[in-house]
Amino acid sequence: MSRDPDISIRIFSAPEFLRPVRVMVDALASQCGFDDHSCGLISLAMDEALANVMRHGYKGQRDGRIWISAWTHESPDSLEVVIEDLGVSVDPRTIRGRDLEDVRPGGLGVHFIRHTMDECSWEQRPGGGMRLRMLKMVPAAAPEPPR
Amino acid sequence: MSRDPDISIRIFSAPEFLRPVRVMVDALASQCGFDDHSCGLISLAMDEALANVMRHGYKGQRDGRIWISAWTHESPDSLEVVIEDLGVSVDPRTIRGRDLEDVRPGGLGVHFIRHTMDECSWEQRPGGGMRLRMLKMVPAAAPEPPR
Amino acid sequence: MAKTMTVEQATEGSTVVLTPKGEIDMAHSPSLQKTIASVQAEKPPKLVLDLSAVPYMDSSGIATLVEALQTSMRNKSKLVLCNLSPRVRSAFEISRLIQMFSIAESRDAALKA
Amino acid sequence: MAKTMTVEQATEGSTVVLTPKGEIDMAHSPSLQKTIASVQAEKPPKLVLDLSAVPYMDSSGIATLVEALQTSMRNKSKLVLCNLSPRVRSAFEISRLIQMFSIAESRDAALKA
Ligand SMILES: Nc1ncnc2c1ncn2[C@@H]1O[C@H](COP(=O)(O)OP(=O)(O)O)[C@@H](O)[C@H]1O
Ligand SMILES: Nc1ncnc2c1ncn2[C@@H]1O[C@H](COP(=O)(O)OP(=O)(O)O)[C@@H](O)[C@H]1O
Repeated sequence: MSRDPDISIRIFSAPEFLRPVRVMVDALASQCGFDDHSCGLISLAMDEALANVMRHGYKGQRDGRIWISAWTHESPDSLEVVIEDLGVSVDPRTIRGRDLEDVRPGGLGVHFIRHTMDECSWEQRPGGGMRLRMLKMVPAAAPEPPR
Repeated sequence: MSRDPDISIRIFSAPEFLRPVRVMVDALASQCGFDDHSCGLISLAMDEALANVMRHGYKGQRDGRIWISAWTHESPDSLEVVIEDLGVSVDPRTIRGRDLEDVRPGGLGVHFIRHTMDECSWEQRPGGGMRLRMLKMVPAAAPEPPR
Repeated sequence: MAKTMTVEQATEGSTVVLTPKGEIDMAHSPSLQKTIASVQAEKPPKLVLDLSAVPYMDSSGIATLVEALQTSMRNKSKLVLCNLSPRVRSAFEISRLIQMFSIAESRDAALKA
Repeated sequence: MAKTMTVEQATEGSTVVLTPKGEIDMAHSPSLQKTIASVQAEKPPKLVLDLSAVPYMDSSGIATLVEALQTSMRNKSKLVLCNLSPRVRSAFEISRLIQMFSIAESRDAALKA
Protein backbone atom coordinates (compact mmCIF):
# COMPACT_ATOMS: atom_id res chain seq x y z
CA MET A 1 0.00 0.00 0.00
CA SER A 2 2.92 2.33 0.46
CA ARG A 3 3.96 1.97 -3.17
CA ASP A 4 2.37 4.26 -5.73
CA PRO A 5 -0.88 2.99 -7.25
CA ASP A 6 -0.59 1.19 -10.57
CA ILE A 7 -3.40 3.37 -11.85
CA SER A 8 -4.69 6.66 -10.46
CA ILE A 9 -7.79 8.29 -11.86
CA ARG A 10 -9.54 11.56 -11.14
CA ILE A 11 -13.09 12.10 -12.31
CA PHE A 12 -15.90 14.52 -11.60
CA SER A 13 -18.98 13.46 -9.64
CA ALA A 14 -21.13 13.07 -12.76
CA PRO A 15 -22.87 9.74 -13.50
CA GLU A 16 -21.64 9.62 -17.12
CA PHE A 17 -18.16 8.74 -15.80
CA LEU A 18 -19.38 5.61 -14.02
CA ARG A 19 -19.14 3.46 -17.12
CA PRO A 20 -15.64 4.53 -18.24
CA VAL A 21 -14.31 3.81 -14.74
CA ARG A 22 -16.05 0.49 -14.29
CA VAL A 23 -14.91 -0.90 -17.66
CA MET A 24 -11.36 0.06 -16.73
CA VAL A 25 -11.64 -1.69 -13.36
CA ASP A 26 -13.18 -4.68 -15.13
CA ALA A 27 -10.13 -4.90 -17.43
CA LEU A 28 -7.74 -4.47 -14.51
CA ALA A 29 -9.49 -7.22 -12.54
CA SER A 30 -9.25 -9.55 -15.52
CA GLN A 31 -5.52 -8.75 -15.72
CA CYS A 32 -5.23 -9.69 -12.05
CA GLY A 33 -6.59 -13.14 -12.76
CA PHE A 34 -10.26 -12.84 -11.76
CA ASP A 35 -12.74 -14.83 -13.85
CA ASP A 36 -15.46 -13.08 -15.82
CA HIS A 37 -18.07 -13.52 -13.10
CA SER A 38 -15.82 -11.93 -10.47
CA CYS A 39 -14.84 -9.11 -12.83
CA GLY A 40 -18.55 -8.35 -13.20
CA LEU A 41 -19.04 -8.24 -9.43
CA ILE A 42 -15.94 -6.10 -8.89
CA SER A 43 -17.02 -3.53 -11.46
CA LEU A 44 -20.51 -3.52 -9.92
CA ALA A 45 -19.01 -2.85 -6.45
CA MET A 46 -16.90 -0.07 -7.97
CA ASP A 47 -19.92 1.49 -9.65
CA GLU A 48 -21.96 1.37 -6.43
CA ALA A 49 -19.17 2.93 -4.40
CA LEU A 50 -18.77 5.79 -6.89
CA ALA A 51 -22.53 6.26 -7.20
CA ASN A 52 -22.74 6.60 -3.40
CA VAL A 53 -20.06 9.29 -3.41
CA MET A 54 -21.99 11.16 -6.13
CA ARG A 55 -25.35 10.78 -4.39
CA HIS A 56 -24.53 11.01 -0.69
CA GLY A 57 -21.09 12.66 -0.61
CA TYR A 58 -21.74 15.30 -3.27
CA LYS A 59 -25.58 15.36 -3.07
CA GLY A 60 -25.88 15.10 -6.82
CA GLN A 61 -23.55 18.04 -7.55
CA ARG A 62 -21.70 17.29 -10.79
CA ASP A 63 -18.49 19.19 -10.13
CA GLY A 64 -17.12 17.36 -7.10
CA ARG A 65 -13.83 15.51 -7.48
CA ILE A 66 -13.37 11.80 -6.95
CA TRP A 67 -9.96 10.11 -6.83
CA ILE A 68 -9.56 6.41 -7.53
CA SER A 69 -6.33 4.51 -6.92
CA ALA A 70 -5.83 0.88 -7.88
CA TRP A 71 -3.10 -1.61 -7.07
CA THR A 72 -2.69 -5.09 -8.49
CA HIS A 73 -0.80 -7.18 -5.96
CA GLU A 74 1.00 -10.44 -6.62
CA SER A 75 1.48 -13.56 -4.45
CA PRO A 76 -1.10 -13.60 -3.18
CA ASP A 77 -2.82 -12.02 -6.18
CA SER A 78 -5.35 -9.38 -5.27
CA LEU A 79 -6.85 -6.11 -6.40
CA GLU A 80 -6.96 -3.14 -4.06
CA VAL A 81 -8.95 0.01 -4.77
CA VAL A 82 -9.17 3.23 -2.78
CA ILE A 83 -11.81 5.88 -3.50
CA GLU A 84 -11.49 9.35 -2.00
CA ASP A 85 -13.69 12.43 -2.15
CA LEU A 86 -14.10 15.87 -0.63
CA GLY A 87 -17.87 15.58 -0.15
CA VAL A 88 -19.95 15.38 2.97
CA SER A 89 -18.19 13.26 5.53
CA VAL A 90 -20.30 10.86 7.61
CA ASP A 91 -19.70 8.51 10.51
CA PRO A 92 -18.63 5.25 8.84
CA ARG A 93 -20.93 3.33 11.20
CA THR A 94 -23.93 4.89 9.45
CA ILE A 95 -22.87 3.35 6.14
CA ARG A 96 -24.54 -0.02 6.05
CA GLY A 97 -26.59 -2.07 3.64
CA ARG A 98 -30.29 -2.15 4.33
CA ASP A 99 -32.13 -5.15 5.70
CA LEU A 100 -32.79 -7.31 2.64
CA GLU A 101 -36.22 -8.26 4.02
CA ASP A 102 -37.22 -4.62 3.61
CA VAL A 103 -38.24 -4.57 -0.05
CA ARG A 104 -37.99 -1.03 -1.29
CA PRO A 105 -35.97 0.69 -3.97
CA GLY A 106 -32.52 1.75 -2.73
CA GLY A 107 -30.15 0.60 -0.06
CA LEU A 108 -28.58 -2.16 -2.13
CA GLY A 109 -25.25 -0.52 -3.00
CA VAL A 110 -23.45 -1.13 0.27
CA HIS A 111 -24.79 -4.69 0.32
CA PHE A 112 -23.29 -5.33 -3.15
CA ILE A 113 -19.93 -3.90 -2.06
CA ARG A 114 -19.75 -5.97 1.14
CA HIS A 115 -20.94 -9.10 -0.63
CA THR A 116 -18.29 -8.81 -3.35
CA MET A 117 -15.13 -7.55 -1.67
CA ASP A 118 -13.07 -9.45 0.89
CA GLU A 119 -12.30 -6.24 2.75
CA CYS A 120 -14.03 -2.89 2.65
CA SER A 121 -13.80 -0.04 5.08
CA TRP A 122 -14.88 3.57 5.06
CA GLU A 123 -13.17 6.31 7.01
CA GLN A 124 -13.39 10.07 7.27
CA ARG A 125 -10.45 11.75 5.54
CA PRO A 126 -8.42 14.06 7.75
CA GLY A 127 -8.79 16.77 5.11
CA GLY A 128 -12.56 16.27 4.75
CA GLY A 129 -14.63 13.85 2.68
CA MET A 130 -14.57 10.06 2.80
CA ARG A 131 -12.09 7.33 1.96
CA LEU A 132 -13.19 3.83 1.02
CA ARG A 133 -10.67 1.01 0.75
CA MET A 134 -11.67 -2.26 -0.91
CA LEU A 135 -9.66 -5.42 -1.44
CA LYS A 136 -10.45 -8.65 -3.21
CA MET A 137 -8.21 -11.72 -3.39
CA VAL A 138 -7.97 -13.86 -6.51
CA PRO A 139 -9.19 -17.34 -5.49
CA ALA A 140 -6.25 -19.77 -5.48
CA ALA A 141 -6.32 -21.90 -8.63
CA ALA A 142 -6.92 -25.61 -8.17
CA PRO A 143 -3.45 -27.23 -7.94
CA GLU A 144 -2.32 -28.74 -11.24
CA PRO A 145 -2.47 -32.54 -11.18
CA PRO A 146 0.95 -34.22 -11.54
CA ARG A 147 1.52 -35.57 -15.04
CA MET B 1 -8.58 23.25 -22.88
CA SER B 2 -8.11 25.52 -19.90
CA ARG B 3 -10.78 23.74 -17.88
CA ASP B 4 -9.74 20.70 -15.86
CA PRO B 5 -9.89 17.40 -17.73
CA ASP B 6 -13.05 15.34 -17.24
CA ILE B 7 -10.83 12.34 -16.55
CA SER B 8 -7.15 12.26 -15.60
CA ILE B 9 -5.27 9.00 -15.39
CA ARG B 10 -1.76 8.12 -14.33
CA ILE B 11 -0.29 4.75 -15.25
CA PHE B 12 3.12 3.15 -15.36
CA SER B 13 4.85 2.39 -18.66
CA ALA B 14 3.97 -1.31 -18.55
CA PRO B 15 2.04 -2.92 -21.43
CA GLU B 16 -0.51 -4.58 -19.13
CA PHE B 17 -2.09 -1.15 -18.57
CA LEU B 18 -2.81 -0.62 -22.27
CA ARG B 19 -6.08 -2.53 -22.17
CA PRO B 20 -7.56 -0.87 -19.04
CA VAL B 21 -6.87 2.55 -20.54
CA ARG B 22 -8.16 1.79 -24.01
CA VAL B 23 -11.44 0.29 -22.76
CA MET B 24 -11.95 3.42 -20.68
CA VAL B 25 -11.30 5.66 -23.69
CA ASP B 26 -13.62 3.46 -25.75
CA ALA B 27 -16.42 4.03 -23.18
CA LEU B 28 -15.72 7.74 -23.06
CA ALA B 29 -15.82 8.00 -26.84
CA SER B 30 -19.14 6.19 -26.92
CA GLN B 31 -20.43 8.67 -24.30
CA CYS B 32 -19.31 11.48 -26.60
CA GLY B 33 -21.50 10.17 -29.38
CA PHE B 34 -19.03 8.27 -31.58
CA ASP B 35 -20.36 5.13 -33.23
CA ASP B 36 -18.86 1.73 -32.48
CA HIS B 37 -16.52 1.80 -35.49
CA SER B 38 -15.07 5.18 -34.45
CA CYS B 39 -14.78 4.09 -30.82
CA GLY B 40 -12.68 1.17 -32.04
CA LEU B 41 -10.40 3.46 -34.04
CA ILE B 42 -10.06 5.94 -31.20
CA SER B 43 -9.08 3.26 -28.71
CA LEU B 44 -6.62 1.88 -31.26
CA ALA B 45 -5.04 5.32 -31.68
CA MET B 46 -4.86 5.65 -27.89
CA ASP B 47 -3.20 2.25 -27.56
CA GLU B 48 -0.63 3.07 -30.26
CA ALA B 49 0.21 6.41 -28.68
CA LEU B 50 0.75 4.82 -25.27
CA ALA B 51 2.71 1.89 -26.74
CA ASN B 52 5.02 4.41 -28.45
CA VAL B 53 5.67 6.19 -25.16
CA MET B 54 6.48 2.83 -23.53
CA ARG B 55 8.71 1.68 -26.39
CA HIS B 56 10.42 4.85 -27.59
CA GLY B 57 10.00 7.27 -24.68
CA TYR B 58 10.79 4.83 -21.87
CA LYS B 59 12.78 2.25 -23.91
CA GLY B 60 10.76 -0.61 -22.43
CA GLN B 61 11.35 0.40 -18.81
CA ARG B 62 8.26 -0.52 -16.80
CA ASP B 63 8.43 2.15 -14.12
CA GLY B 64 8.07 5.34 -16.17
CA ARG B 65 5.01 7.47 -15.56
CA ILE B 66 2.42 8.35 -18.19
CA TRP B 67 -0.32 10.92 -17.65
CA ILE B 68 -3.51 10.88 -19.71
CA SER B 69 -6.06 13.69 -19.66
CA ALA B 70 -9.37 13.54 -21.49
CA TRP B 71 -11.99 16.15 -22.19
CA THR B 72 -15.41 15.61 -23.75
CA HIS B 73 -16.46 18.82 -25.45
CA GLU B 74 -19.96 19.78 -26.48
CA SER B 75 -21.27 21.76 -29.47
CA PRO B 76 -19.40 20.86 -31.48
CA ASP B 77 -19.06 17.45 -29.81
CA SER B 78 -15.51 16.16 -29.71
CA LEU B 79 -13.06 14.15 -27.65
CA GLU B 80 -9.68 15.59 -26.75
CA VAL B 81 -6.89 13.54 -25.22
CA VAL B 82 -3.45 14.64 -24.04
CA ILE B 83 -0.69 12.14 -23.22
CA GLU B 84 2.40 13.27 -21.32
CA ASP B 85 5.54 11.46 -20.24
CA LEU B 86 8.97 12.07 -18.75
CA GLY B 87 10.78 9.75 -21.16
CA VAL B 88 13.28 10.47 -23.90
CA SER B 89 12.27 13.62 -25.69
CA VAL B 90 12.66 13.70 -29.49
CA ASP B 91 12.22 16.26 -32.23
CA PRO B 92 8.52 15.99 -33.16
CA ARG B 93 9.50 16.10 -36.86
CA THR B 94 11.11 12.66 -36.47
CA ILE B 95 7.77 11.18 -35.41
CA ARG B 96 6.12 10.07 -38.60
CA GLY B 97 4.38 7.01 -39.95
CA ARG B 98 6.43 4.85 -42.26
CA ASP B 99 5.90 4.65 -45.98
CA LEU B 100 3.09 2.12 -46.38
CA GLU B 101 4.73 0.71 -49.52
CA ASP B 102 7.55 -0.47 -47.29
CA VAL B 103 6.15 -3.79 -46.03
CA ARG B 104 7.90 -4.63 -42.81
CA PRO B 105 6.76 -5.14 -39.26
CA GLY B 106 6.54 -1.87 -37.30
CA GLY B 107 6.03 1.74 -38.14
CA LEU B 108 2.24 1.53 -38.24
CA GLY B 109 1.37 3.21 -34.95
CA VAL B 110 1.79 6.82 -36.02
CA HIS B 111 -0.06 6.05 -39.26
CA PHE B 112 -3.05 4.72 -37.24
CA ILE B 113 -3.04 7.81 -35.01
CA ARG B 114 -2.92 10.27 -37.93
CA HIS B 115 -5.52 8.32 -39.89
CA THR B 116 -7.99 8.29 -36.99
CA MET B 117 -7.70 11.65 -35.27
CA ASP B 118 -8.68 15.01 -36.76
CA GLU B 119 -5.80 16.72 -35.02
CA CYS B 120 -2.65 15.26 -33.51
CA SER B 121 0.53 17.01 -32.54
CA TRP B 122 3.60 16.09 -30.57
CA GLU B 123 5.74 18.54 -28.68
CA GLN B 124 8.65 18.40 -26.28
CA ARG B 125 7.54 19.19 -22.73
CA PRO B 126 9.38 22.10 -21.14
CA GLY B 127 10.11 19.86 -18.13
CA GLY B 128 11.33 16.94 -20.26
CA GLY B 129 9.50 14.13 -22.04
CA MET B 130 6.86 14.43 -24.74
CA ARG B 131 3.31 15.72 -24.97
CA LEU B 132 0.86 14.44 -27.55
CA ARG B 133 -2.48 16.15 -28.08
CA MET B 134 -5.19 14.43 -30.10
CA LEU B 135 -8.66 15.63 -31.02
CA LYS B 136 -11.50 13.96 -32.85
CA MET B 137 -14.83 15.56 -33.75
CA VAL B 138 -18.08 13.63 -33.63
CA PRO B 139 -19.43 13.64 -37.20
CA ALA B 140 -22.51 15.88 -37.36
CA ALA B 141 -25.64 13.74 -37.37
CA ALA B 142 -27.78 13.85 -40.47
CA PRO B 143 -30.32 16.64 -39.89
CA GLU B 144 -33.69 15.35 -38.69
CA PRO B 145 -36.32 15.57 -41.41
CA PRO B 146 -39.20 17.91 -40.54
CA ARG B 147 -42.33 16.04 -39.43
CA MET C 1 -23.74 13.84 -25.59
CA ALA C 2 -25.03 10.59 -26.97
CA LYS C 3 -27.94 8.60 -25.67
CA THR C 4 -26.20 5.43 -24.62
CA MET C 5 -29.45 3.86 -23.36
CA THR C 6 -32.68 3.78 -25.32
CA VAL C 7 -35.97 1.94 -24.74
CA GLU C 8 -37.97 0.26 -27.51
CA GLN C 9 -41.67 -0.18 -27.02
CA ALA C 10 -43.95 -2.76 -28.65
CA THR C 11 -47.49 -3.99 -28.08
CA GLU C 12 -48.57 -7.63 -28.32
CA GLY C 13 -52.34 -7.81 -27.85
CA SER C 14 -52.97 -6.07 -24.53
CA THR C 15 -49.39 -6.63 -23.35
CA VAL C 16 -46.75 -3.91 -23.57
CA VAL C 17 -43.16 -5.05 -24.14
CA LEU C 18 -40.33 -2.67 -23.27
CA THR C 19 -36.81 -3.46 -24.50
CA PRO C 20 -34.17 -1.20 -22.94
CA LYS C 21 -30.91 -1.16 -24.87
CA GLY C 22 -27.69 -0.31 -23.08
CA GLU C 23 -26.12 -0.47 -19.64
CA ILE C 24 -28.43 0.69 -16.85
CA ASP C 25 -26.59 2.59 -14.17
CA MET C 26 -27.30 5.79 -12.24
CA ALA C 27 -26.85 7.79 -15.47
CA HIS C 28 -29.62 5.90 -17.24
CA SER C 29 -32.07 4.50 -14.67
CA PRO C 30 -34.02 7.80 -14.39
CA SER C 31 -34.90 7.65 -18.07
CA LEU C 32 -35.90 3.97 -17.82
CA GLN C 33 -37.98 4.79 -14.75
CA LYS C 34 -39.79 7.57 -16.60
CA THR C 35 -40.58 5.31 -19.57
CA ILE C 36 -41.89 2.51 -17.36
CA ALA C 37 -43.99 4.94 -15.30
CA SER C 38 -45.60 6.43 -18.40
CA VAL C 39 -46.48 2.95 -19.68
CA GLN C 40 -47.84 1.89 -16.28
CA ALA C 41 -49.97 5.04 -16.10
CA GLU C 42 -52.03 3.48 -18.92
CA LYS C 43 -52.57 0.40 -16.72
CA PRO C 44 -51.95 -2.36 -19.28
CA PRO C 45 -52.89 -5.76 -17.79
CA LYS C 46 -49.34 -6.97 -18.46
CA LEU C 47 -45.91 -5.40 -18.91
CA VAL C 48 -42.93 -7.42 -20.16
CA LEU C 49 -39.41 -6.08 -19.72
CA ASP C 50 -37.12 -7.77 -22.23
CA LEU C 51 -33.58 -7.34 -20.82
CA SER C 52 -31.77 -9.10 -23.68
CA ALA C 53 -29.95 -5.89 -24.66
CA VAL C 54 -28.97 -4.92 -21.12
CA PRO C 55 -25.48 -6.29 -20.44
CA TYR C 56 -25.20 -4.51 -17.08
CA MET C 57 -27.46 -3.19 -14.34
CA ASP C 58 -26.56 -1.65 -11.00
CA SER C 59 -28.64 -1.10 -7.86
CA SER C 60 -30.30 1.99 -9.33
CA GLY C 61 -31.59 -0.18 -12.19
CA ILE C 62 -32.80 -2.82 -9.77
CA ALA C 63 -34.47 -0.12 -7.66
CA THR C 64 -36.29 1.04 -10.79
CA LEU C 65 -37.60 -2.48 -11.38
CA VAL C 66 -38.63 -2.87 -7.73
CA GLU C 67 -40.62 0.34 -8.03
CA ALA C 68 -42.25 -0.92 -11.23
CA LEU C 69 -43.14 -4.16 -9.42
CA GLN C 70 -44.73 -2.24 -6.57
CA THR C 71 -46.80 -0.20 -9.03
CA SER C 72 -47.93 -3.33 -10.88
CA MET C 73 -48.96 -4.95 -7.57
CA ARG C 74 -50.99 -1.86 -6.70
CA ASN C 75 -52.57 -1.90 -10.18
CA LYS C 76 -53.19 -5.67 -9.95
CA SER C 77 -51.37 -6.05 -13.27
CA LYS C 78 -48.57 -8.40 -14.27
CA LEU C 79 -44.88 -7.57 -14.61
CA VAL C 80 -42.59 -10.16 -16.22
CA LEU C 81 -38.84 -9.88 -16.85
CA CYS C 82 -37.11 -11.97 -19.49
CA ASN C 83 -33.72 -12.63 -21.09
CA LEU C 84 -31.52 -11.64 -18.16
CA SER C 85 -27.84 -11.62 -19.13
CA PRO C 86 -25.48 -13.45 -16.73
CA ARG C 87 -24.24 -10.24 -15.10
CA VAL C 88 -27.73 -8.82 -14.63
CA ARG C 89 -28.92 -12.13 -13.22
CA SER C 90 -26.09 -12.24 -10.72
CA ALA C 91 -26.82 -8.70 -9.50
CA PHE C 92 -30.45 -9.76 -8.98
CA GLU C 93 -29.38 -12.88 -7.17
CA ILE C 94 -27.12 -11.03 -4.76
CA SER C 95 -29.91 -8.57 -4.05
CA ARG C 96 -32.07 -11.59 -3.11
CA LEU C 97 -34.90 -9.78 -4.86
CA ILE C 98 -34.95 -12.34 -7.63
CA GLN C 99 -37.73 -14.33 -5.89
CA MET C 100 -39.94 -11.26 -5.88
CA PHE C 101 -40.03 -11.10 -9.67
CA SER C 102 -41.64 -13.25 -12.26
CA ILE C 103 -38.77 -14.12 -14.61
CA ALA C 104 -39.06 -15.90 -17.96
CA GLU C 105 -36.29 -17.39 -20.06
CA SER C 106 -37.48 -15.95 -23.36
CA ARG C 107 -39.76 -13.27 -24.67
CA ASP C 108 -42.22 -15.92 -25.88
CA ALA C 109 -42.33 -17.49 -22.44
CA ALA C 110 -42.79 -14.03 -20.91
CA LEU C 111 -45.73 -13.31 -23.21
CA LYS C 112 -47.34 -16.62 -22.19
CA ALA C 113 -46.57 -16.25 -18.46
CA MET D 1 -0.95 -12.24 -13.20
CA ALA D 2 -3.40 -13.97 -15.46
CA LYS D 3 -2.78 -15.06 -19.00
CA THR D 4 -5.28 -12.92 -20.83
CA MET D 5 -4.21 -14.26 -24.24
CA THR D 6 -3.76 -17.94 -25.04
CA VAL D 7 -3.20 -19.78 -28.32
CA GLU D 8 -4.90 -23.05 -29.19
CA GLN D 9 -3.18 -25.34 -31.68
CA ALA D 10 -4.80 -28.00 -33.90
CA THR D 11 -3.69 -30.08 -36.88
CA GLU D 12 -5.89 -30.85 -39.90
CA GLY D 13 -3.97 -33.18 -42.21
CA SER D 14 -0.72 -31.36 -42.91
CA THR D 15 -2.19 -27.98 -42.02
CA VAL D 16 -1.63 -26.36 -38.63
CA VAL D 17 -4.44 -24.17 -37.28
CA LEU D 18 -3.63 -21.65 -34.56
CA THR D 19 -6.49 -19.98 -32.68
CA PRO D 20 -5.34 -17.10 -30.47
CA LYS D 21 -7.86 -16.12 -27.81
CA GLY D 22 -7.83 -12.62 -26.39
CA GLU D 23 -6.88 -9.09 -27.34
CA ILE D 24 -3.52 -8.82 -29.08
CA ASP D 25 -1.64 -5.71 -28.06
CA MET D 26 1.98 -5.02 -27.13
CA ALA D 27 1.49 -7.05 -23.93
CA HIS D 28 0.55 -10.18 -25.86
CA SER D 29 2.03 -10.04 -29.34
CA PRO D 30 5.45 -11.38 -28.17
CA SER D 31 3.83 -14.59 -26.96
CA LEU D 32 1.83 -14.95 -30.20
CA GLN D 33 5.00 -14.31 -32.17
CA LYS D 34 6.85 -17.02 -30.27
CA THR D 35 4.08 -19.57 -30.85
CA ILE D 36 3.87 -18.83 -34.57
CA ALA D 37 7.66 -18.98 -34.94
CA SER D 38 7.86 -22.37 -33.24
CA VAL D 39 5.14 -23.73 -35.53
CA GLN D 40 6.80 -22.26 -38.63
CA ALA D 41 10.14 -23.81 -37.60
CA GLU D 42 8.54 -27.17 -38.42
CA LYS D 43 7.76 -25.89 -41.94
CA PRO D 44 4.19 -27.12 -42.32
CA PRO D 45 2.97 -26.60 -45.92
CA LYS D 46 0.10 -24.49 -44.59
CA LEU D 47 -0.65 -22.44 -41.49
CA VAL D 48 -4.13 -21.11 -40.75
CA LEU D 49 -4.63 -18.35 -38.18
CA ASP D 50 -8.21 -18.40 -36.96
CA LEU D 51 -8.85 -14.92 -35.49
CA SER D 52 -12.46 -15.56 -34.42
CA ALA D 53 -11.56 -15.09 -30.74
CA VAL D 54 -9.47 -11.95 -31.26
CA PRO D 55 -11.73 -8.93 -30.71
CA TYR D 56 -8.85 -6.45 -30.92
CA MET D 57 -5.41 -6.21 -32.52
CA ASP D 58 -2.99 -3.28 -32.56
CA SER D 59 0.01 -2.58 -34.78
CA SER D 60 2.23 -4.93 -32.77
CA GLY D 61 -0.19 -7.77 -33.58
CA ILE D 62 -0.24 -6.80 -37.25
CA ALA D 63 3.57 -6.63 -37.23
CA THR D 64 3.63 -10.18 -35.86
CA LEU D 65 1.44 -11.35 -38.73
CA VAL D 66 3.56 -9.51 -41.30
CA GLU D 67 6.61 -11.27 -39.94
CA ALA D 68 4.82 -14.62 -40.13
CA LEU D 69 3.89 -13.85 -43.74
CA GLN D 70 7.50 -13.05 -44.61
CA THR D 71 8.64 -16.34 -43.07
CA SER D 72 5.98 -18.29 -44.95
CA MET D 73 7.04 -16.64 -48.23
CA ARG D 74 10.65 -17.60 -47.53
CA ASN D 75 9.55 -21.17 -46.72
CA LYS D 76 7.30 -21.30 -49.80
CA SER D 77 4.44 -22.34 -47.53
CA LYS D 78 0.91 -20.93 -47.23
CA LEU D 79 -0.42 -18.58 -44.55
CA VAL D 80 -4.19 -17.97 -44.40
CA LEU D 81 -6.09 -15.77 -41.95
CA CYS D 82 -9.77 -16.29 -41.23
CA ASN D 83 -12.68 -14.98 -39.16
CA LEU D 84 -11.49 -11.41 -38.73
CA SER D 85 -13.72 -9.46 -36.34
CA PRO D 86 -14.87 -6.01 -37.54
CA ARG D 87 -12.32 -4.13 -35.43
CA VAL D 88 -9.42 -6.34 -36.49
CA ARG D 89 -10.47 -6.05 -40.11
CA SER D 90 -10.57 -2.27 -39.91
CA ALA D 91 -7.08 -2.10 -38.39
CA PHE D 92 -5.86 -4.27 -41.29
CA GLU D 93 -7.61 -2.09 -43.81
CA ILE D 94 -6.11 1.12 -42.47
CA SER D 95 -2.67 -0.48 -42.53
CA ARG D 96 -3.30 -1.21 -46.24
CA LEU D 97 -1.59 -4.55 -45.60
CA ILE D 98 -4.83 -6.41 -46.10
CA GLN D 99 -4.04 -7.08 -49.80
CA MET D 100 -0.80 -8.79 -48.80
CA PHE D 101 -2.62 -11.52 -46.91
CA SER D 102 -4.75 -14.38 -48.01
CA ILE D 103 -7.95 -13.96 -45.98
CA ALA D 104 -10.82 -16.43 -45.79
CA GLU D 105 -14.31 -15.88 -44.36
CA SER D 106 -14.43 -19.10 -42.37
CA ARG D 107 -12.13 -21.77 -41.03
CA ASP D 108 -13.46 -24.26 -43.57
CA ALA D 109 -12.75 -21.87 -46.42
CA ALA D 110 -9.28 -21.27 -44.98
CA LEU D 111 -8.58 -25.00 -44.89
CA LYS D 112 -9.63 -25.32 -48.54
CA ALA D 113 -7.80 -22.17 -49.66
N1 LIG E 1 -19.94 7.87 0.18
C1 LIG E 1 -20.90 8.03 1.09
N2 LIG E 1 -21.01 9.17 1.78
C2 LIG E 1 -21.98 9.34 2.69
N3 LIG E 1 -22.89 8.38 2.99
C3 LIG E 1 -22.84 7.22 2.36
C4 LIG E 1 -21.85 6.98 1.37
N4 LIG E 1 -22.04 5.73 0.90
C5 LIG E 1 -23.11 5.23 1.55
N5 LIG E 1 -23.60 6.12 2.43
C6 LIG E 1 -24.76 5.89 3.35
O1 LIG E 1 -25.06 4.49 3.37
C7 LIG E 1 -26.44 4.25 3.01
C8 LIG E 1 -26.55 2.95 2.23
O2 LIG E 1 -26.04 3.10 0.91
P1 LIG E 1 -26.55 2.18 -0.28
O3 LIG E 1 -26.59 0.78 0.23
O4 LIG E 1 -25.72 2.41 -1.46
O5 LIG E 1 -28.05 2.63 -0.53
P2 LIG E 1 -28.72 3.95 -1.16
O6 LIG E 1 -27.59 4.78 -1.70
O7 LIG E 1 -29.61 3.38 -2.22
O8 LIG E 1 -29.44 4.56 -0.03
C9 LIG E 1 -26.86 5.47 2.24
O9 LIG E 1 -28.23 5.69 2.30
C10 LIG E 1 -26.04 6.58 2.90
O10 LIG E 1 -26.71 7.03 4.05
N1 LIG F 1 6.44 8.86 -27.78
C1 LIG F 1 7.51 8.81 -28.64
N2 LIG F 1 8.74 9.16 -28.21
C2 LIG F 1 9.78 9.11 -29.05
N3 LIG F 1 9.71 8.73 -30.35
C3 LIG F 1 8.52 8.36 -30.84
C4 LIG F 1 7.36 8.38 -30.02
N4 LIG F 1 6.32 7.97 -30.76
C5 LIG F 1 6.81 7.69 -31.99
N5 LIG F 1 8.14 7.91 -32.05
C6 LIG F 1 9.00 7.75 -33.26
O1 LIG F 1 8.16 7.61 -34.41
C7 LIG F 1 8.44 6.40 -35.12
C8 LIG F 1 7.19 5.81 -35.71
O2 LIG F 1 6.35 5.26 -34.70
P1 LIG F 1 5.33 4.10 -35.05
O3 LIG F 1 4.61 4.47 -36.30
O4 LIG F 1 4.46 3.83 -33.87
O5 LIG F 1 6.22 2.82 -35.38
P2 LIG F 1 7.12 1.84 -34.50
O6 LIG F 1 6.92 2.21 -33.07
O7 LIG F 1 6.59 0.49 -34.83
O8 LIG F 1 8.50 2.09 -35.01
C9 LIG F 1 9.10 5.50 -34.11
O9 LIG F 1 9.94 4.55 -34.70
C10 LIG F 1 9.86 6.51 -33.23
O10 LIG F 1 11.10 6.82 -33.81
